[in-house]
Amino acid sequence: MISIRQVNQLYGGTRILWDLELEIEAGSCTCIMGRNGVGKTTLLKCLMGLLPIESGEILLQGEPLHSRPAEYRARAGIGYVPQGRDIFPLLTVEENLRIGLPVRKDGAKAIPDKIFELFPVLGDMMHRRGGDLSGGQQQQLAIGRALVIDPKVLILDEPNEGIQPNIVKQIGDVILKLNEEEGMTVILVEQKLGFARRVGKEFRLMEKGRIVAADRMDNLNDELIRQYLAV
Amino acid sequence: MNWLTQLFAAGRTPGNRVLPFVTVLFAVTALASMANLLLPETSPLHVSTYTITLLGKYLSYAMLALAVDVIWGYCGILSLGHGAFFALGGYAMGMYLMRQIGDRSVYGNPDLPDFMVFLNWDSLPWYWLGMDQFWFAMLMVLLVPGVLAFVFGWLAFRSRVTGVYLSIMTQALTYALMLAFFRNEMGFGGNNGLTDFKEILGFDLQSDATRVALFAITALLLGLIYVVSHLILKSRMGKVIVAIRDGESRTRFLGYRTDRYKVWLFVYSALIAAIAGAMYVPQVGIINPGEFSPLNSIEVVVWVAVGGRGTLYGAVIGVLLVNYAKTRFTAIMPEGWLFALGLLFVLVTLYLPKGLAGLWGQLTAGRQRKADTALPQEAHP
Amino acid sequence: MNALDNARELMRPDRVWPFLVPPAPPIDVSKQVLLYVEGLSVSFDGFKALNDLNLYINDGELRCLIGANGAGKTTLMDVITGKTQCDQGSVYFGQTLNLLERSEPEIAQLGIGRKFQKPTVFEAHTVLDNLEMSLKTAKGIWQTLMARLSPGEMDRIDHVLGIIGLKAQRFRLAGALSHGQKQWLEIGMLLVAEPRLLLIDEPVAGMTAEETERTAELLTSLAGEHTVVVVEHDMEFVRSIARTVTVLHQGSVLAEGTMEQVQNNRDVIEVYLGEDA
Amino acid sequence: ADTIKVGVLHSLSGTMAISETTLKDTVLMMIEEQNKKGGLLGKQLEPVVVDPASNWPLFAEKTRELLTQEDVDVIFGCWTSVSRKSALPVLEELNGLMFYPVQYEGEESSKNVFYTGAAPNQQAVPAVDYLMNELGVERWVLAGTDYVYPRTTNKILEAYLKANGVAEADIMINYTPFGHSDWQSIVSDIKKFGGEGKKTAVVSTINGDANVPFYKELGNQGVSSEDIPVVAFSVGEEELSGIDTAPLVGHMAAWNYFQSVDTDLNSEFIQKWHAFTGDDSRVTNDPMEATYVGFNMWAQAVQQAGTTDVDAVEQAMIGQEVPNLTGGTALMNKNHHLSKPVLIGEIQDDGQFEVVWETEGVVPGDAWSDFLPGSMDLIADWTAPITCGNYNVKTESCGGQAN
Amino acid sequence: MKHLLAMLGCWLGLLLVTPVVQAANTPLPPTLEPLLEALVDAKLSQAAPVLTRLEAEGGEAILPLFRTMLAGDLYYIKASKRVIAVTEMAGEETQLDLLSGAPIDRLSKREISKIRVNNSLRGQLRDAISRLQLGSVSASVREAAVRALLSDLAPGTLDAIRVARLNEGSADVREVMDMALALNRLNTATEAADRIEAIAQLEGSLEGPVRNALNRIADSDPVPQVQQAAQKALVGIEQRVEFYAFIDQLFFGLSLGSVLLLAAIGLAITFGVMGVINMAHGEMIMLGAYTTYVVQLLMPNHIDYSLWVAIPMAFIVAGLAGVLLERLVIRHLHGRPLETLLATFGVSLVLQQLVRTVFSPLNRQVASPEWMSGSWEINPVLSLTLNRLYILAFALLVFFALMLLLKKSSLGLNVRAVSQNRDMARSMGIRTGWVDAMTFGLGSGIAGIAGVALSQLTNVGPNLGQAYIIDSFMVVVFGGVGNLWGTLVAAFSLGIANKFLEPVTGAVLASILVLVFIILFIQKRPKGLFPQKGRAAE
Ligand SMILES: Nc1ncnc2c1ncn2[C@@H]1O[C@H](COP(=O)(O)OP(=O)(O)OP(=O)(O)O)[C@@H](O)[C@H]1O
Ligand SMILES: Nc1ncnc2c1ncn2[C@@H]1O[C@H](COP(=O)(O)OP(=O)(O)OP(=O)(O)O)[C@@H](O)[C@H]1O
Ligand SMILES: [Mg+2]
Ligand SMILES: [Mg+2]
Repeated sequence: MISIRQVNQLYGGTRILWDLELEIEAGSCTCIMGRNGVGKTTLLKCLMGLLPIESGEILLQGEPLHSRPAEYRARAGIGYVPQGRDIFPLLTVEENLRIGLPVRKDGAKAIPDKIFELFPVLGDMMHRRGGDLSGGQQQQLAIGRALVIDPKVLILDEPNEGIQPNIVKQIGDVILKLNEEEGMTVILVEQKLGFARRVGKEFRLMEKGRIVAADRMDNLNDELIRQYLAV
Repeated sequence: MNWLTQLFAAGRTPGNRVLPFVTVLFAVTALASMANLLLPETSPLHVSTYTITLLGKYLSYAMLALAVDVIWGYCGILSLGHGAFFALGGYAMGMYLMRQIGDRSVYGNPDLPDFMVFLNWDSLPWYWLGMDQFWFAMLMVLLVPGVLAFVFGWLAFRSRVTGVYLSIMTQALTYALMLAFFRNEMGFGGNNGLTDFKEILGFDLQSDATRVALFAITALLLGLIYVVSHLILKSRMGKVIVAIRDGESRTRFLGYRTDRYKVWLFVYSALIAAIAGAMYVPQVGIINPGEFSPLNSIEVVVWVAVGGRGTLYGAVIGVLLVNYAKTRFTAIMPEGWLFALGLLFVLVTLYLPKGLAGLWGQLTAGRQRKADTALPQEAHP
Repeated sequence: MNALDNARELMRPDRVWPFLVPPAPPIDVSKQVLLYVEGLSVSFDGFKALNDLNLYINDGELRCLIGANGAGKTTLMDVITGKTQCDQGSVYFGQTLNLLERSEPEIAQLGIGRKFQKPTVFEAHTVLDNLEMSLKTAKGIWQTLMARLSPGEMDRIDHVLGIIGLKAQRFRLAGALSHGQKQWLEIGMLLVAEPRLLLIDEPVAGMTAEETERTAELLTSLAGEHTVVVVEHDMEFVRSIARTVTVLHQGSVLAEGTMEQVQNNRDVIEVYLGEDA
Repeated sequence: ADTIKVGVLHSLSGTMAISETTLKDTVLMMIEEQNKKGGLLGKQLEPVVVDPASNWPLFAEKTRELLTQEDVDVIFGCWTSVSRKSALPVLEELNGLMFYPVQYEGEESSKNVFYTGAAPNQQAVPAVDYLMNELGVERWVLAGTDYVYPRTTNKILEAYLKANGVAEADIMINYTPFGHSDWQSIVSDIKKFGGEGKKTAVVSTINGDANVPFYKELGNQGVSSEDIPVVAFSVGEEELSGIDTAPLVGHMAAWNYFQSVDTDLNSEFIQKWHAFTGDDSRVTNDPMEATYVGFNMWAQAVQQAGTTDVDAVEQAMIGQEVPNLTGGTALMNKNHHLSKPVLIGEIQDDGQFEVVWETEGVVPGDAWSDFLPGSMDLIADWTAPITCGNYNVKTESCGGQAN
Repeated sequence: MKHLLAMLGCWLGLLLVTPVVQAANTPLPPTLEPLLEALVDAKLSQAAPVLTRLEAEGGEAILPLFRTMLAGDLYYIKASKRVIAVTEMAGEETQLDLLSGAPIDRLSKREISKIRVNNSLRGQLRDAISRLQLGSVSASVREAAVRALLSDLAPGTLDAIRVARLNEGSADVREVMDMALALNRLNTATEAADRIEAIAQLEGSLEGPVRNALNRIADSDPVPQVQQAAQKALVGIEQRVEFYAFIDQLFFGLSLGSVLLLAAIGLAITFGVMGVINMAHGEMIMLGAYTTYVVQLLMPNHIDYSLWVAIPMAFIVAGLAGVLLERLVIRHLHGRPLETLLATFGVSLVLQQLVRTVFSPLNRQVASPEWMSGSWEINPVLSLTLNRLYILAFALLVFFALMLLLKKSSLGLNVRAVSQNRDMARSMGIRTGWVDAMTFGLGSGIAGIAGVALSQLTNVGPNLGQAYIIDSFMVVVFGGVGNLWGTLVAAFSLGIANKFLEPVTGAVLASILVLVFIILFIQKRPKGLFPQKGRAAE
């Protein structure tokens, strides 16, 4: 589904991603893990087109994306839930959700009910400004918003940061459902092992801007954890 | 309000190159002064009085730009009305110079400036009293803009007026003052302002020596203000000021009363502007309400932006470049100079995002980065 | 009338003249309670974020505050630190100090430090500068103008840098840190300030398991000397540090007790933990 | 030098560009003309144009630049009083020579400046005389922009009107800021003031851009020239060329020149102007004539003095005579002001003025008004033995200015 | 062609008034010939008696000649001294022989000469026309004629009115005629009772001459009862006058407000919503005004319709300039809003100089269409100027159209999203480049439209924009950045405040006070009238 080849990325002179290689299969649910600051967010931003890459290729179903702007990638079916939520703070919840409607292929004019089934709280808060919501509510809104565009690939950057336990579980269920029932490809950055183990099918470990380990989730052993995730 | 916050968050604070700046400034001043006074006019190295007054004017403007840079570049307060403090300082100086004319005025009235005789005033209004004393006038140069800045800043910062709202308030302030000073009833000479000065402290304003002295004093003051500003900005207070720029409310939670810092800095900046105005007036020979015009203040902001805000020397460079360009262009291509100036502004923004000072940074990017990771090496004066 | 009052308030002598401000009175904890929150209500455009909330934090305690998203935890901290005005209720620091009539800097200077939910550090400053500014020192204009880092302060900063693991990044601009690193930096800023009361909003969000453990250790070690209030959704983390847990729901206290008690409270399970937590 | 340099100090940008650019072109045309005739003293004239950008301090700076960097022999320039006041100290310091071509408030006479525009007694006073005597005006609105020229003119007029028995209640004085654009209230006040049964006229010293909205408002509120005529001192053909004049027909202006005056010299001048600008619709106006007269006088004086030396030319200037475009001759008086005829014209719908009245002969410009207490006793005389711009005839001494 | 125009005229809402100047094709009685010759020969000061005789002898037949003369279109042929009318209709000059009423072959400018008129002649002509029109077929013309004669009730005029009164059919006209006669009685009657009766008749009239007469009587009538009656009548009149004066002032305020609104509304988008500190906003207004000028140049004969062409044209021209500016410059400055100040300041300098170079530094003449000139006379003391009225309506129209556009189209939502978080907006598939260009173009285009309106009020010159930029920013910020309603309310409240202060303090002080008020107000509401609320706005 997605191939990332030899990607290099620089932040004003500092190299963050080093010849990074990553393959994501269609319908998979891949969990990217690594310590703070290894470049996970950077990688996702490059994938989304929010950061320019220095060199390398990014392909979506064989179609090169790296020279395309972010809005094209969104239209091509990549949904993005950024770290820190990035809700449009002065738009109401409803407006936050409606933003994505024109991108949908089916031309729907109303926000799909599915979103409110998944996150009932959004229905209650329909007319509040996004910025006024509590952190957890915003996180739900961010996921809901990404789902509005009906993506083929869903990218989530630490979606459980600051979410109450039962909703964490619920989000997990949602991801599982999307992945298993609707066949959506999911790329997930996650620090919490428990959650990663429950939701992810695959894992990729990152270290210093490279993918250093890749396997099925079942094979994530203590050795790897100590080596790449412990401080 | 994403863009609003971005609006007032400028770049970071690199060193200010105090020593090179002050050395160059004083060297040029000394050389130019000597070349004007000592060399005969026929000498190819002679610096004309015209150039001296021009440089004097530039340096006064540089002070003004410094004032704007200190609050805008470092504290994120975009003042679109700093011309007001400049002009008030200028008026205080102008009033002194006006009183020095004495009975050499057109109507020969020893007490009343010409424009008052002209409009049938029969005595000096109270606010002109004492302005014939140099010390008192100089006190007023500082006091009037200082108090105005204090009251204005105190009101505004206490009510947490920030961003564009503050900018527009400053603009309204200078605009209101402009309209007020245009009124002839105000007793400041209306549109004509104050002009036709004869002498300062008994020195003939038209003599070369006085001109050079004024120029040198301006340079000295500029150097002094530069050094003081630098010291302030590199102290912990300077860090707090930058912190206020980047996250005022966070700074409050650290226990800093940010409104007081801002008022203080605003007054400091207004005083610099006032001194600049006071040095400007005797050198150009006129002060009139046009100096209060909001567009003038905006232009100052533009100088700072061209030079590169957030660095002190950038502000000075911006002033020199833009004003020199203006002087040259208005003479070489009187019909088309606005094209050139306008394009200059556009191109600088597009290609030199950090202004001219940033150009230096761009050229020496390599060295710069090393300095980032090493101990901060602030230049000591 | 109103305007007149406002003007009077604005012109209050101790607001105009800093030297008239009485020196901060000592914090009276004779009843062992450091923070009193009583009958607190806050509403936004009619929406009640806090609803008649009562909360007492003992001196030297480590208290965990949990509750559903939107329960009002952050809002509570906002009120305590002076960021948000409340509609009703009282907040006392010790027996005598009414926090509601003080401004944010005053409250901070009383010794209440805060870590924000979303990490907020000064991005244009280096890590070192961020810490320097947070030091527990006089915060007046003149003092900061004249301030130099004393060797003692230097050591303190070094020590904290070690704790938060940013020694190597000390001259980096804070803006160039990753999300997790910023979290640590903010904790560091809290540490160097040595506050009496620490309000910590979601410290381990975005941290790895290992780091979470370290944070837990750190917070436990702080308790006793300092009073700590932690908000967190990570139950494992809460379990590892908690002595007393308070559960907020819809702006008021739903349950309070040991982790054990809370975990088995039906209401808490229903609105917060979920069945199999 | 092998050329004679002529400085042109008119704003080409900023607010005053509207008025001053034309004068720059006029000077250039005159120079071209003179060069075609072989120049002066066997040398060609070379224009040096600078742009003081409507910025008053810049006028001083540019004057210094022209005099010291460019070594010009004479400057034609300035429009507003403040620009002249700004340049004046520099001219006196460096002993330069300037010709100032615009009507102004008077109260000044400098050795280094020749004033070829009208003084108040060459414009305002005759206009009021006309309104009072010919149109029987009894009530007066003195409306002006708040700066020195209107203030002085209105002071003079007020004194003059009162001396002629007009009651205080019959004079309404109104000042507005520069560029004032919302005239609704003021015009409606004028309408009320004029609707009280006595013949009313407006004497307008409104400056520059503010005139267009003023006249538009007059037209729209139906204030017609038969009911309440407006006589203006700052509105000429050029200002009218930016207005739709249909509603203004009949309002008046007082000047020393109108384009419509039918003389051979004038049609020749207009023709040259059209040829020079390549635009047949360009109008001419009073300050242009003042520039024309000033330039020709200077050329004559240089020829007579045989040098461009300022002191020599200055002395030669006095008594110089040059034909006006309107018929008579202009004479340079000892006070550096001209003797000129005064004309009053009514606006026509083609943007031109129809002369409805003119003074019998020429009126000598008065540097110091006889109606202001401070300057009643002052005269200017730049010939020996007085040689002074502000000579007090009572104390028989000269004020501080002369040195 | 004429047909087409006529149809267009109807379609445009009957705003057109047929030009007043229309020489009739009826011949003049030949007996007038010597008089006409005398008119040709007379100097300005001698023409009055000739006109009196013409009026007396010519009767209604002389009306066309008087009208032509009043309009300044009366000429004579130098050679034959015959009077002709030279009128310009739809770009074509027609010359009519007034004696025969027939068109003549065109003579060149040099062969004919104008018959000059001055103010006093114009006054006389106007009175004469009024008198002659007392017999007009149209009742409204008759009524207007009587009203025009009120201020100058000479015996001859009165006789004419009396005669006309006898067979006047319209009650309205009779009423005005009665008023004129009563006024005369008030002025001339020797019996106090007569005067009191006249006062009773005049009670409530708002006509200026009536008030003046009553005032005079109230002050100086020898009989105290008459004085009292006049005073009483005046009290009632003054009350009404004051009421109308209040309405008048309110209208002035609204009108000033509408100008501010028009000037600011485009900025409310480019600055308020997009966050670009657009110093070239004023120049966009200026472009709109110059577009109006050019449009009028291109269609000199259809000035009445020119504005309808100019409005879309100005929108397009300024809008394109805006799009260009956005694409070439502002696009590169995203995330650096302060730099937009610098760059657009540069652009504004360039644009100013550009029009100076292209159109000359002089002001350009933009004509007002007939239907926008003059005023709507509601009563003798209250008349609203038409141009202001139209501009007020136009400003509101533009405002609400814009509101609708932003509400109904996705552009409004998208642009807000883009300004709040550009990257996230892109991640949601919004084509930010397109949104930026369109929004900026829209804001600039509206500024251009504002320019069309302003061209009807003020100078069209290179400095036009500068005059409005400061005010525009003030209005937008005062209203609360990012809130269009705020801009509306701010504009009108500033306009009204200004106009109510002005009579008390004078124009300059009023502006100063309004500025001081803004400064103090922002202390109270640090985010403008309608602040952005919520956590994020902090
Ligand atoms: N704007 C920036 N400028 C310079 N460097 C940056 C910037 N943003 C991030 N970095 C650096 O890039 C590296 C990778 O950052 P990134 O945010 O991708 O980390 P991460 O893996 O997502 O960490 P976390 O788990 O804390 O979110 C970090 O070392 C950080 O310091
Ligand atoms: N300024 C505001 N305007 C309107 N509503 C607000 C505002 N601040 C907070 N709220 C509302 O108050 C409620 C409490 O918010 P708060 O941030 O305190 O929750 P929280 O307990 O911290 O949640 P989380 O765990 O998700 O961070 C939320 O529903 C939020 O929408
Ligand atoms: Mg990350
Ligand atoms: Mg929270």
